[in-house]
Formats: sequence, structure tokens, C-alpha cells
Amino acid sequence: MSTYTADEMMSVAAARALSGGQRCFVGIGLPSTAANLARRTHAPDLVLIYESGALGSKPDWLPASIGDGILAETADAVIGVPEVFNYWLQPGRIDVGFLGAAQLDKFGNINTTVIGDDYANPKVRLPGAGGAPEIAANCHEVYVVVRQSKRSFVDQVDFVTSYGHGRGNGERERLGLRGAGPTLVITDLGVFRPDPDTHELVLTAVHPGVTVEQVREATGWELRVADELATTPTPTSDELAALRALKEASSS
Amino acid sequence: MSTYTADEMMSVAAARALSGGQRCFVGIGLPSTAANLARRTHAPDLVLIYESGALGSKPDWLPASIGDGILAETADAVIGVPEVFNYWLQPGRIDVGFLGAAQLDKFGNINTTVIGDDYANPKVRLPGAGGAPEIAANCHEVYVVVRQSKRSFVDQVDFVTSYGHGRGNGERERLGLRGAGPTLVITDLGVFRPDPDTHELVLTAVHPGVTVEQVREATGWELRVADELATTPTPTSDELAALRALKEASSS
Amino acid sequence: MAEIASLSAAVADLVRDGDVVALEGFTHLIPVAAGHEIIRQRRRELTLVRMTPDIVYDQLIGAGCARKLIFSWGGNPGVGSLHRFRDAVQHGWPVPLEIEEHSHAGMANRYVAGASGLPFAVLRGYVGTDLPNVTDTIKPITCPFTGETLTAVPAINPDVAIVHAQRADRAGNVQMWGLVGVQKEAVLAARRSLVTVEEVVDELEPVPGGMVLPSWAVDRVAEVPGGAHPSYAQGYSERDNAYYAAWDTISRDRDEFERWVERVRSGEVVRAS
Amino acid sequence: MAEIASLSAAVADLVRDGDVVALEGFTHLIPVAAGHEIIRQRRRELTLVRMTPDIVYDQLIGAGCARKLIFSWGGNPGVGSLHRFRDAVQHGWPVPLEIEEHSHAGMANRYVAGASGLPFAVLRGYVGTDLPNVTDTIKPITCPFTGETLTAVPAINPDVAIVHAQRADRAGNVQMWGLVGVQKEAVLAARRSLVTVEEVVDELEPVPGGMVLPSWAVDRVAEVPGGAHPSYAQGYSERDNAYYAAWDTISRDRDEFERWVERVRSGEVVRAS
Repeated sequence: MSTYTADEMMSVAAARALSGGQRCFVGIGLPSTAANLARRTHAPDLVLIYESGALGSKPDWLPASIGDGILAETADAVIGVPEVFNYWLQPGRIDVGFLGAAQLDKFGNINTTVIGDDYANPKVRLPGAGGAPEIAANCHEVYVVVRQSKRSFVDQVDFVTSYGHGRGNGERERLGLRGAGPTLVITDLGVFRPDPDTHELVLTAVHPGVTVEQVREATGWELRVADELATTPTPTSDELAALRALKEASSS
Repeated sequence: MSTYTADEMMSVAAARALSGGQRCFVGIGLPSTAANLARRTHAPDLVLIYESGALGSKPDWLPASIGDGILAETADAVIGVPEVFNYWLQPGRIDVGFLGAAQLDKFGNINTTVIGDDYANPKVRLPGAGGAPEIAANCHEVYVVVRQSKRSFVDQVDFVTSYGHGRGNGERERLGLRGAGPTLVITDLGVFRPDPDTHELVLTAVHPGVTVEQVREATGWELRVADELATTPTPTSDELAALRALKEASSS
Repeated sequence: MAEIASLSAAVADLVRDGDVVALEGFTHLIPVAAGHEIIRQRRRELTLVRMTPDIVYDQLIGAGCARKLIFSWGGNPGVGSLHRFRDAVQHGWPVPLEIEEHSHAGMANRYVAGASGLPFAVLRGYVGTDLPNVTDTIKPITCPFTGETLTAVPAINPDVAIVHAQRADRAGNVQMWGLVGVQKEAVLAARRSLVTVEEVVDELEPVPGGMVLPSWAVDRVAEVPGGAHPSYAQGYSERDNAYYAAWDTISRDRDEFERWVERVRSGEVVRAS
Repeated sequence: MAEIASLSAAVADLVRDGDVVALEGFTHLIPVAAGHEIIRQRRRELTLVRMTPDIVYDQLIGAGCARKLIFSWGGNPGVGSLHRFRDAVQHGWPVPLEIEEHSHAGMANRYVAGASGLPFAVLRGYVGTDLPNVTDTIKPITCPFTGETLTAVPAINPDVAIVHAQRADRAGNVQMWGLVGVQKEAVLAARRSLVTVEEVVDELEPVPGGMVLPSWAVDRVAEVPGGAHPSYAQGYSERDNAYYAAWDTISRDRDEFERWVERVRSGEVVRAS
């Protein structure tokens, strides 16, 4: 078995969550890595949609930005940005919204706006919302991929940029949001899913070699662990080869 | 001097009303004939816009419909129908809306919907509105070209399909409509313009050989005649040649 | 993913009695052959939606397929009136026809709202006209920022949209170019969709002005060369202006029209001809 | 009709202190050289609008040209944060920066409303987020047909829009292709507009995926080859990913940044380099 990094494990676990034929709205960074890896391994007919206007892109390497030329050149259709959001995202045509997060909380709410509790005088000014609020609202479900630490995995986000399950207990449905919201969170330590009733994120799997205690240490709320805790299968050599080839091609 | 028909006089008079560089939203039939004639004679840089999605068409013959291939093939840009209305017509980017009419009234209101006063049981069912209501509302001004008779030139239209000056006296402004509405009506007998105050259509010119009495006979309200009644200059041989060439090309 | 099917199978699968059906195509790329297949399959009680009901809707209305028409301009373009449409409205023949009448700007925006998953659209339209007096799907709406009054129209979401396009590939991706009207919007607004195409090809070569509808946004693709006749498909055929004129004669007389319908039903008229 | 002008003359003519200015281009075709010209001409108190303020806005903000930013995502794409933007928001350096923050869907629809001559747009957006609590240009609106509550955002109508495109012809008709973002909408929404192009040609050959803005919808066209660098112009250049990474270093330190601004002002940095 080859060795691999925690980031590689995270990307492989995230890629495995996607299946062929799904339409996936892809954020740049970790989500794009995972989605492209899925397309290069078990899900070649995964449909990648980028907010820059590329529907069905088939890049040979990892794009550095959502607007790389390779995304347009390999797309089934290239459209304007208003059309992406109005005709394709908003009506619920996309299966999975694949998002990253600067801060993520116990109920899957995402913050990419400000750190600190004073919006006008933030401790850290983050990039902001981008497409995420409507991706989180309108995709059938949302997967979040994020490196986990007590700083990023918090009880309650400082700012709700993209709505997950609010404060839980069906708040999302009551707001009339059509998509199911975050149904899966993949980190460098393990995998979380919302409790079906309370919608609190519950640890359902750890990556190989990771202990529950390590996950607890990196979680900013009192961690709940699933009764049947799984262990993520280690990355196969095919998966690692495909991931490394994608990254290599993009840096060359 | 060559002989010509009343319809040819009407088309030539209508064409002369257009000047170079204007953006003209063109309805099919008489307006399209006039606009294309203008482009082939004194206004080669007239910009023709068809609701089918052709911006800046330069057809060599008269299209039979607003969707003829020649309109797309010779256009500066081809766009979808929603964009025509939303991005180009609605914001007031078009100088002149050039419309026909089944019925036209004393205040320039246009009916192309039903003849008879019961909408549910019409005497004659006409084609309906098409693009005309918003062309009449949103172009800087509207020219109407119509064959005149007591049936078509009425005191009050049976149905207001496209709003002209309502019942006059500034009603149009009070409704918040941005364009000036019908500023010119050209028929096979003469030319009408709205009175600046009351907005009633006033006969300002007769075509050569036409008497005021003839116009009165073909007008369904008590005709007002301008103090200085002009006579339209007869069509030049160049104008007639261009008009006939356009029509010949389209029927071949 | 779009399934490639025969026209008859696709219409049988997708179009049901009582459906709201939109056959779109703005003069160009009108899905006429699909309209004939609906006549052949004797669909009834349809609510037909189309910005510019022209001869294919005259045919569907005359054949008794429709109980309602939602539209903005009903005529034989470049020729004159639609006699079957007029007969249905003025005399209820062969069945009464309810109408819901808009302007082009209103209809286009209704499709846009439908394609966008919104319940309504906003426009500067209808002001001063009699249309809001006879059409209850036109209402005022106030801008929450400026207080200005504008006009709202509800989304159109047909049960089925049918359009014609130049090409599809074997995976069912559809490509069209030239005047594209509201065809993309109609397909995206509809619950089910059928695209008839001039040809199915191995690969869609990019074309200037071309638009691609991905396979996963379409339900059925049927190869029907000439399926837009007497309308046209840019790059494949020319508009048959003579046929539009000829339709005036066929449609003017009920008996002559009925003989035409029989020819369609017998399969003799496969395309408009 | 668009007038063909030099970049410096066009910016001098169109951009005034205090204006609302949108430089658009969604990763592709970003009008960076025009941004540098605004820095060179020392415009002040601008309200800058852009969906994705990236390094060209970091430069304008750091150079003190802006008093307000209307945006939806401010970062160095693929690299990380915008240090000049953060410094302005967190420390008011060199001048305080007011912000008005939206989502991409909201901003795109604000441009669409602006281009459409409407005072507002409607979308399914922002629900449950904290954005409506901090941004007063997000309001609820009720569908007059279904009673459903949706979200309204006001139109954006910049005083000036600036975009980059591949080509224009000598009459000033502009052609662009590839990822076209909200560039058409920005130009149509604006009172005045400037398009920088890779080249001015005799004739615009049609291109797959190409879009043409007619000359009469544009005020100025300036030929600025490479004017999108470090962004790219499909068919002309590649995205300079290394420059985006290098900007992280230049912009991290106020002194180093100020030296960069001096180079721009002296004319040494004509393109981003």
C-alpha cells in the first residue's frame, strides 16, 4: 500500500461520494479536486458545472480558477453567468452542490464572509459569498469538503453565508428551501452526516489511522459519534495515481 | 415622371420619415417595406431590429416574415427573443417603432385584436398583439403605416392592443410611459401628426392628387386639417426603382 | 439523459390528453411534424401554448386537439389570418377554444420565469392597453426599492415542450443555431421535452451562433429530417413561402381542411405538404 | 456609435471622480489595463462594482481610488486573500472602504435588471443567510399570483462599465467569446461604456460561441493587446497563474505595494507585470 497524505485521503473520500451521471455544481479548490478525481476514476460521466458558465466541463487537469480556459474549451455548453444561476441552478436542476468552507458549524451552516462577531469591524475579512448561498439553497443536496480544526469546525458560525440546517430540527424546511441542504461533510479526519431528526452533524466514519479522540479535539462542539462508526477504506493505488496525475498536469 | 400606386406612395413617404443611424424596430408588412426602402435609398446605415432576434439586419430583399433566414444571416447579432424584448426594447434603446394596424383611432391607439365590442364573441378575430404593445410603449417614438378607410380609421378602436395617446390630453405621460408614442401616421392618402396639446391626429400632408375631401371620406372621425397643409413630394424614379427591386427580389 | 426515439413513440410517451403543450420556434425551426403526429394520435383537450401560433396550431385547432390557446400573435405570417383559429374563436368549430392572450414581451418573460424556477416575471408592459381587462394573468407589482408600479405575469411551465433543432449527437445533446426564439426557455420550463432534429450525428461540430442543450435537460430526441417544413432549419432548408400561401386555401374551407386532416391521419402527409 | 480611442483618452472621457464604475469579466477577459489607467489618472471616491473583485480591484482599492465596493466574492482566485482589500476593510488603509455585499446570483440579477431597464430583479436567494441583515439592498417580494415570498434586489446601473473583449471592427462592433460572464449585461446596464480589445480588425469573422455587441450600444473602444493580463483572452492568451501567485507577495506589504503603484503611475507597468 502506498503512503498518502490526509489531504489526499480527504479528496479521495470526497470523490467517492459522487456517482456517475450526477450533475455537480463545483466550487474551486477542494471540491473541484474531488469532482475531477471522481470523473477520472469511477464516475466518468459525472457532469461538472462551474459558475463561470461552463456546463459539462471535462478538463484534463485541475483548473486553477473557475474561469480557466480549459473549462470553456471542454464544456458541452458555455453560457453567461446570469443563465448559470437563473436557468440551471435556481430551478433545482443540479443534484449536488460541492462546497468548501472557512468555518462550518454543528448544523452545516457555512461562513465565508467574516471571522469575528462584528461584521463592520471583522477580525478577518474573508472573500464573501460567491455562488454558495444559492448553491446551498437550490441543489438537491450539498456536500462540504473542509480541513477540520477547532477554528474551522465551530458550534455556531460567526456569519451565515450559506444556510445549512440553521439551528436544526427542520428549520430548513420551514424556510421553504427546496434542496435537502448539507447531507455530507468530508474532512481530513473523517465523514459527518446530519442526524435525520435534529440535523446536527454526526461523525459517521473516520479515515484510517484517525481516532475519535483526534476528531473530538478538532471539533468546536460536543461531538456526537454514530452508533456504527465506519472506517473509510484507504485510497487505492489507482485513486492516488489519478489524483496525483491531475495535480501534476495542472502545475506543469 | 413615372406612374406609381397609392401603396407605393405610402411606402416611399414612410421610408422618407426614417433617417440614417436611427435604430428602428420593424414590424412585418408595410413597416418592413418602408424601413428596407429607406436603407436602400437615403438611409443606408439605418439599423433594423426584428423581434425574431435579428439586430442590424441588412436583407437584400423583402423578407416574407420576421423570421426569414436572410434576417439572421445578415444581422450584426442574433439573439433570443426574451433578450430582444428585455435587453434591447424595454430599456428604451430603440429610436423608432414602426408598426402597422388593423384599426387606428383619432388618438393613435392601435387595434390588432378583435373587431366588435364583445371580446368573447368578436365579429372578426385578428392576430393579436405580438410585440406591438411594448414597441409602442418603449420606443422613443412610433410611426404607424396603414391603408386608410372609414373601417380602419375610427374614432375609437374596439380594443386597445397598443396604446397611443389614450383619449389624448397627456394621458400617455400620466401613465408613466417613457416613449413619445405615435408621432407620425402615414397612409395611402396622406400624413398625420398628433396635435401637440390634445394629441388628436391632424392631417398635415396629402399625397399628390389626393384631396382633403377624399381623406375626410376615409376618416371615421371629424377630420382636423393642419393650417399649413403640405403635399407630399412625388416618388422619385430612384425611390420607385429601389422599391420595385426590393419587391421583385423577394418574389423571385 | 435524453433517449433517442421515433417521433411516434416520443409523442405517445410524452403527450397526454389534457396536457399543457408548447410547440415553440419563432418562425424558424417550428416543430410541424411533431404537431402532425399529435393530430395523428388524436390527442384531445390540450392547452396549447405558443407565442406565434401559425399554421401548425391552425392545424391542431382545426383537428379538434385543443380546448385552450395561450398566445401572443396568431396569424399566417406574411399571408394573413388563420382560418381554423378564427373559426374556433368565432363559431366554436370543431370545438370551442378558450383563449388567454398576451403580448410577445409578456409571453417571452413567462417562459423565462418558467425556465428560471420562479413563479412570475416582471416587465414594463401592457400599460394602457385593454389586455389586462380580458386576461387575468396580468397584474401590477410594486418595486420594493423605488415604489414604481410594473407589470407581473405568471411563469409558464408546460407539461410538455416540443422544439425542432438542427442536430443532436448520439448521447442526446442538442445543437441549434440561427433564430432560436424562446426554444431553450420552453424546454427548460417544461416538465417533459421532445426535440425533433434534422439529423443525429456522431459529434456536434461547434457552429457560430450555436447553442447546445445538454442531453440531461431533454427527455426525448427524434430524428425527423424536414420536420420543420414549411418553416425551415437554417443550414438545412429554406422557408417554403408558397406553402404558407397554399395553406390559406386549404384552411379557408372546413371540408377541404377535413380532407387534409384525413391525409395526415392516414399517414399520407408525413411532413407539411 | 462607438468611437475608437486610446485607452487614456477613453478613461479620461468616461470615468469621473465619484462615479459608480463596473469593470467586469468573470475570471476571463478582465479589463486589467483599464484599471491601471484609472490608477494612473488618480481617480478618487469611486464606487467600484464587480462580482469577483480580484487583483485589479485589490490594486484600485490599495491605490486609494475607491470609497465603496459592491461585490459578491473578493479573493485572489486559486491563491487566497486580497491583502489590499482586507487592509482597507480591517484597517481603513489607505482610505476606509464601505462595502455592499451580495451573492453571485444576486449580483448577476442586479446587472440583468439594469440591462433590462427594470428597477429590480427577483430570485430565490439569500434565504436563511445573514446577508439581508447587513445589506439593505435585499428585500422580500410576494408573487402576485401564488402568494409565495421571494427575494428582490435593485438594478445596478453603473455610470461606467468597462470590459475587455477579443475584437472590434473599425465601426466599433465588439465581438467576444468563451466565458462571457456578465459583460454584456454590465455594458447594457451602464450609462457609459468602454470596451478594450485585443485587436481592431476589418471584419468580424463569426466564431462559435461568439457574441456581438453592436457599435451603437458601446461608447468607446480602445485597442489594448494583452489588456486582460494576468487574466486571459481566449484565442489570444493564457491565464498567467504565476502572476496571481506573485501578486500575493506584492500586495501583502504596504511598502512593496506602493512601489508597484509608483511603477504604474510612472507608466512602467503598462500591463500587469
